[in-house]
Amino acid sequence: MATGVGGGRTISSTFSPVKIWLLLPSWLIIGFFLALPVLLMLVYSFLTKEFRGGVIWEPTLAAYDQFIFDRGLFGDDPPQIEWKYISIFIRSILQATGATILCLLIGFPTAFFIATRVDNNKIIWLLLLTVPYWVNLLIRTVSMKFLIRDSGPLNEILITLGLIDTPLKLINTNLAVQLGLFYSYLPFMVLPIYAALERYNFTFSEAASDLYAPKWTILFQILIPIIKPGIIAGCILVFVPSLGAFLAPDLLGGAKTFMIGSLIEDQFKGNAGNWPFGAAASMILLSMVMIVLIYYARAQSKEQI
Amino acid sequence: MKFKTIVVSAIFALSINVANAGEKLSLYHWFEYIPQELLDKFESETGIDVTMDTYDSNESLLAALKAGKLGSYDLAVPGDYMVEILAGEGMLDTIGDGELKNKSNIESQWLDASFDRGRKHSIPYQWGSTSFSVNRDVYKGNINTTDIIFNPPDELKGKINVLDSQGEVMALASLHLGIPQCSNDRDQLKALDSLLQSAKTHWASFGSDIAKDVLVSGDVAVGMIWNGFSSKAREEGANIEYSYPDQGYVVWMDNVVLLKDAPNRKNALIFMDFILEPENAAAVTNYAQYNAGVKGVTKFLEPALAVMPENNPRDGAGAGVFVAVCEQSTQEVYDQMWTRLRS
Amino acid sequence: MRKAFNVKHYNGFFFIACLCLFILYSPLLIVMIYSFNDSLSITRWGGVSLRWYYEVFYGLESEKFKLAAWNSLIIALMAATIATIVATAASIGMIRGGQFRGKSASFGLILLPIMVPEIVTAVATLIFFSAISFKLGILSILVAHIVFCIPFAYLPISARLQGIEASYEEAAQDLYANRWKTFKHVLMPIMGPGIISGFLLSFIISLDDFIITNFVKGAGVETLPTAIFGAVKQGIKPNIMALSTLLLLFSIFLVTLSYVIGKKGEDLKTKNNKGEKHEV
Amino acid sequence: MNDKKINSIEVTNVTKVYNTGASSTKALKNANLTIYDNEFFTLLGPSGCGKTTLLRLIAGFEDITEGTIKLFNEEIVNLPPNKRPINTVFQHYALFPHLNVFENVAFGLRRLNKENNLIEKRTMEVLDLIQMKDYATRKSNQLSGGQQQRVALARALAPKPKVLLLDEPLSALDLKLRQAMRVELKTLQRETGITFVFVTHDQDEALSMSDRIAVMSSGQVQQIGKPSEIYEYPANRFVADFIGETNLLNATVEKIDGKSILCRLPSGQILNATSKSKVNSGQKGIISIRPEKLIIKKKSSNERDLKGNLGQSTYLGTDTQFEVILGKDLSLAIRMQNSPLTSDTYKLGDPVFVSIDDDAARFLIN
Repeated sequence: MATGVGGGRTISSTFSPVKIWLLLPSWLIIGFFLALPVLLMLVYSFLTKEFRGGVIWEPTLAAYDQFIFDRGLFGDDPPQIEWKYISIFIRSILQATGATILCLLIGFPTAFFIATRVDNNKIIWLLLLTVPYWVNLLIRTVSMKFLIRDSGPLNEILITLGLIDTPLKLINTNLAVQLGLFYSYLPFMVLPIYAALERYNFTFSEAASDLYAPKWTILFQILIPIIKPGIIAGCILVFVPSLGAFLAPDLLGGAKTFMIGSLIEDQFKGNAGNWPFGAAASMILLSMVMIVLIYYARAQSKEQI
Repeated sequence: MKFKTIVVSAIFALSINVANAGEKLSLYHWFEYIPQELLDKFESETGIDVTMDTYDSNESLLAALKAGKLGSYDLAVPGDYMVEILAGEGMLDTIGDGELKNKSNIESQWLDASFDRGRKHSIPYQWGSTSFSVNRDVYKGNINTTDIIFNPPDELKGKINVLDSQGEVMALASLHLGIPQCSNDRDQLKALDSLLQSAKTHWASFGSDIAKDVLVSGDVAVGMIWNGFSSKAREEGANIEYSYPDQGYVVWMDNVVLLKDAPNRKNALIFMDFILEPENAAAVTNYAQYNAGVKGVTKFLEPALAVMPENNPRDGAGAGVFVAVCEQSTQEVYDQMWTRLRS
Repeated sequence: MRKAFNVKHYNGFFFIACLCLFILYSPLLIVMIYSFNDSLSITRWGGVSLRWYYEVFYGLESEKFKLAAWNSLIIALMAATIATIVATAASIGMIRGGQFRGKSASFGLILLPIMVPEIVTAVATLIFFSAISFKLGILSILVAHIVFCIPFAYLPISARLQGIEASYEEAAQDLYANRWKTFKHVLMPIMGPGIISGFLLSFIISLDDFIITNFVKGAGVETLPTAIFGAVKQGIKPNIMALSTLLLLFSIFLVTLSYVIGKKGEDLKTKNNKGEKHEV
Repeated sequence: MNDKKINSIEVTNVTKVYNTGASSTKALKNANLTIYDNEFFTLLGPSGCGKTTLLRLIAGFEDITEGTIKLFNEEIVNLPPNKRPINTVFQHYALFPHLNVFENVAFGLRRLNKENNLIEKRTMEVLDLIQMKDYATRKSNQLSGGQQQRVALARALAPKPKVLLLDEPLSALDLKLRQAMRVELKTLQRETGITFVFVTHDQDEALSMSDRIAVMSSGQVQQIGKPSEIYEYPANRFVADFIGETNLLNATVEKIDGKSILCRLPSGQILNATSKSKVNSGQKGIISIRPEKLIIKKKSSNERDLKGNLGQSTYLGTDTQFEVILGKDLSLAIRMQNSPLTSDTYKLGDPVFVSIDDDAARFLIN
């Protein structure tokens, strides 16, 4: 390496001296209009709730207490573990996991199929995949709702074809929510995997095949381990937004069973009006997402070493 | 450079948007509750530009105002009990004597309302009832009982939509149990809680804005709904019947209120006067199919409204009751129940 | 080549890819078909008609939608422009700034808007605006959009910059260009594709945003997504289906156009390269 | 030193430290050198020796940690690169991909705010100089490697810099082109009269083009001198080993006899060597002997001849390289020109004698 000492020469003498000024606008904007608000939420989560919405500036752990302990309808029963909110979180995690798996099961073969096309067809397939995403997420979700409703076109077609007798019950089910999440975030799965496959050297597969490996063994023992970073990136890109998703559960799940997103929304916009509790739920959701991301970043940097 | 031109023109356009300081009125209203034609008429008569946002429950109106929207709107249209709550929260402005020239148009029975003594903050908008409608193709039995919602027959289980509105659901449930609203009796509250918990297992969805659509599309067979909304659903092709149960039903009155810190207070008063004109009040009634609280609307009303079943309680139906405003301790238990119910 | 030995071919993957497209398109196609339905009711078929398209342009709600579309466009344009400028500066600071204390913290801060769940961002921003008495209106939407557009602009721009050798800037400076001239005449043109895709990405993200906008929008200010949400919350109506169809066709048109332009450019390039080879 | 020469660049006590996170690396340690005006000066050394760092410090791309750099007696350390009348030819040329050849070459002139017709005139003049006039409207990605190289050269020459820095400009070219460019570069330097500072790790390039060479290793200047000086009289073990091939033998000074130094090898044999440094009797050091200065014989004619057995021989076309094993862990590489006589004369294991040219062995103290 002719550049030698000092590592990569990405330091540019041209802009390095003014980097602070270049970074300052983004720091200020994001710091003031996002980091600060999130900190405010953190503070709110430790304040006392005001009757009919708002906060009173008296520190308390009531919001977190409410999250974890059930003190009965009147608040004076001996505390028991409150499963309601924990189960909302667990349900949301399961829901997001389900959507991630669904995306992976369909997204991986699709990405693989696209990556193995010739260049021109590749672009066409990629375009076909991304065109629906130019249409607003809301419209897509509502279209999905329209399609799968009890007396909707899907059921009508299936009944007309004689495949089913009674309409499939899809709307207001978990499956519908997962379908909606899948529909919302599929490209986030396909594109990173596709990018990883583009860099994958298929001679590895051929070498394995030369060494008597059957095709599916090649897939699981050679290809997937090598492109794993792409797959993990895709999973995170689907999982994280699914966790806090609001539209799909609200429109397709009938809003009867809460997900984290609707639980938080309800504290600020709906009937509940318990700001500290909404703030606490936000902070718990945020820390879950951060744990996933930090874990990912750690794994990523380990891999680089 | 083209790019620069676009940016500059965008900034220009935006500044026009901001700087366009003509006469304005900012309305916070229920969804699907005022005909666009009426707003157009107001605009052409007064030259005041109306912008309108919508909400779907009294509680979400309160939440939005609490969360920083107070000061952006001139007028809102809360239901009876919410007028009382908003006034208690200090979110309403007072209408001075003589500020409304059409105040005398208010029907005498609504001139002094329990939720707004002397009509200091509000004028009547529409009144009606909240109960439920049943799809008669699905269920042919007796629908004159709140059991349909809270203890449904097998045919209707899992096919029920309930309004996402705490006040009305609590009131109807209290009627079902025959207990007073806002009771602070622990046993009664516990009974109320367990009723809701058991009923919830039979409910398909919560939603106010979807209340009509789910009945029309057939997604559900029973829907808790407002009477006028139900008749619109019927007109759109749903074979449904609105129930006036034996146990009683909820009556309500929506009112136009003057919000505190209204940016266009003067225009708000002009709009209130406009709504109090019999012809205009009738236009709302013709559209939403409830009842106006204004004198002299009859000659402007469509005749069909008078005879429509949703507007005429059957003989022997229970009494209609307003949603009560509970004291804080009871309300907090209600909130707790509601949260358990919704999550 | 016999398929059984082709490591690039797995049975069933083609089927899944088609299934994938089917799932993506069937709701939109159904909506497209029903947008031509003459009937007022969405559940019954009443013959083919264009009345809902007429409704989109001239109907009662058309004014509202036009204004909302205009707001969306203006906000997306401005948010994407500002975010792109800020993100370009930030990319240069991060990628060309070498190692410095707090670099990963800075990276984290720039990507924070992607990492924080949307609903949390929405609520936090609303509470914050209300706490500092920032009046909700078109400006509050713009500010919120700029914030979450920055990382979406930053990612493609910094990726592009990472692939550019620092020697270009050094060469420019060596040839008597000062910092600004170096950026204007050398770095910016070379970063061009990254800046454009950063701009486009943030533009689309802004255009598509619903949740955050819905929280921070002021009285009477609607963007296209919030206006559509207001209309579809009560159930999808035929005029919304017509609108969706138009939006879909518009995006297909745009995507096809960019594909054709891109392809033309590529063809030109390869032709020139071939010409060169002959001469050498 | 010759006093008539004008100092173009003076590097005095220059130290450069890179800080990467917690660790820091010293890329240059107290480097000193003087480059004369109108000279083809080469910085030669293996990768990581600090030669590129030194070049970048002269160009102004890096901040100096300690020391000073003067250009025609003026301190330039605090000037940014765009204020230094020094231009650089980059290793991978760094031709601006969005500009055509003409605009690339005109770039510096434009930044200097020259008049348009002046820019055009000078640009075409330089393009003509490197025979690239016909390619003025091409984009850089439509040029071959050699053409890109010329354009990079033209671009750096166009503003008439006082010093031209070249950072391994030939490394990306193939062998034939590289050899042709050596001649061309040397000619260009002579014609333009500009000081060239050339960085390379290729000793052939350095030896064939330079007026003077500075050999560098681990951030330090090891030796500065004319190519022949460097080759014939390496200052130390590193220079001897790095430039050309050599045999390095441990030795102890036995006796000093005027210019000639008698040294004893570990095997007990005595060698006659010279040295440029001061040596004392009994001093330990290294003897360097170039392979081509050794001759293999079957019979000894001189008592100083070394005795050994023939090891591997490698046929190299013009030469053959032999290995002669003198003892345990001690062998010599010997290169002899091929002739019909030498071929097949020697066989593996044959006992042979090695005679050393007078003045071929150099005693190095480190």
